[in-house]
Amino acid sequence: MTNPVRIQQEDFSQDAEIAALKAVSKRIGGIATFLGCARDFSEGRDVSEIGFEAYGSMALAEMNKLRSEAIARFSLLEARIVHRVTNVRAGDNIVFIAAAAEHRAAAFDACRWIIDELKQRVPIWKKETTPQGESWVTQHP
Amino acid sequence: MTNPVRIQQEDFSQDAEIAALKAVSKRIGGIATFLGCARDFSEGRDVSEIGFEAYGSMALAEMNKLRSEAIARFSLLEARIVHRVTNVRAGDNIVFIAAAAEHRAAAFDACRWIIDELKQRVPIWKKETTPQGESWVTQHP
Amino acid sequence: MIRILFFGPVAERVQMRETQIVFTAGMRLQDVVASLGAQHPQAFDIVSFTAVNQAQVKDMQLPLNDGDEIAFMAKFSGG
Amino acid sequence: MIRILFFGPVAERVQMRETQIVFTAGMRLQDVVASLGAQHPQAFDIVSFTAVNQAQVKDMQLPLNDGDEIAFMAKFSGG
Repeated sequence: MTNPVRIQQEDFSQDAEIAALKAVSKRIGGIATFLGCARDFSEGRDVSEIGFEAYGSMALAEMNKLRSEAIARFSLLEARIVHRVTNVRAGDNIVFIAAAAEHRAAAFDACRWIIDELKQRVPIWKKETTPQGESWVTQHP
Repeated sequence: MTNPVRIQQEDFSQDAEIAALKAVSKRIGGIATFLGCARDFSEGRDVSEIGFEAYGSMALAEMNKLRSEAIARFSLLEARIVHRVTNVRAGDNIVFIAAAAEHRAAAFDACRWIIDELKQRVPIWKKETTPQGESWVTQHP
Repeated sequence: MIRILFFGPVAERVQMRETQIVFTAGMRLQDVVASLGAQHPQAFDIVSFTAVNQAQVKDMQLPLNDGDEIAFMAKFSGG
Repeated sequence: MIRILFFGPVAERVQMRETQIVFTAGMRLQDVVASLGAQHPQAFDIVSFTAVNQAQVKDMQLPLNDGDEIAFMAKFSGG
């Protein structure tokens, strides 16, 4: 069984993640997932490639904290968070979140909370390659 | 490519559904999914099996309407709805909803809306087998 | 002929899944409901939705046509 | 020694991913920020988060220890 929180180069399988999630409990009634994908278009520019860079040790620690907090906060039965750190093209998978609960409301609330928090708290940066060159996606402080 | 709205006996694959969803557009940034599973426990009783029955022609028409309404209402790029009608045991898949949008908020809102509406609008009934016998899950009007 | 369908909990109480009734000119939905409801009161206790030709109908005054398909349904519990 | 890490947009502006500075007794986080910030003002313009030993720190008065790992980071854009 793979670890429920991972940073990896390679792609992942929803079927494998869901199977691992379900193996934890027979009480699961609803699983909400979020799959973030690379788009070919961002803020008016064509994007041919997106590269990711992470502060690996801190990112993994923050993702593990996020999973534990989500499980406690939403009474989840299980949750998984996988983020790829590599170069991706349009349509490729970037991030996968899955939240399993007895009932669907908690699963949806938790899944949305995890991806919102991940974007705020996990040290990963994205660089887009466009016809105008490469640029880091970052706002000024 | 399978139809994006289906009622079927056999199980489905999330990977296959997501691949079919993504094939429609390179603009997809977020895909929210909901997977409903059979639980071994419902309202205080152990459940060994759940059987489903549908008014097939009407259920399929309502699910197609739901998909179209969701796409229009949340500006989705694509959506899929699959419901199994068969006998299932704890852990088995029952229903799968996927909503794909440019950004995650619309994908989450749409996915949740579709499953909420499906439960209200699609003529499918569920019968639970417990140690006390079989009983239809239905509220009085 | 009017085709009548029952599903799930309603079918269980009516003890059949399908029946037919003869169409007569001027027939309205309420005529079918009154006739079947009198024969199967326990089943009609849990009827929450009625569909004519796969579309939900709330107006019991709806005129019927020969060949219509009517379904009497309990609250849905899919998903 | 204090190990200093830069990532993504900050690394690009500093033009390095890692450096070291000599630890001196009584050293505080603000001493490191002042020293590196003066050398790389453009990079520190976009620094939004500082972590010491993989945990975010907001108090620049934090005393440092020999062997600490400090990261200066731009706003995150993962997910």
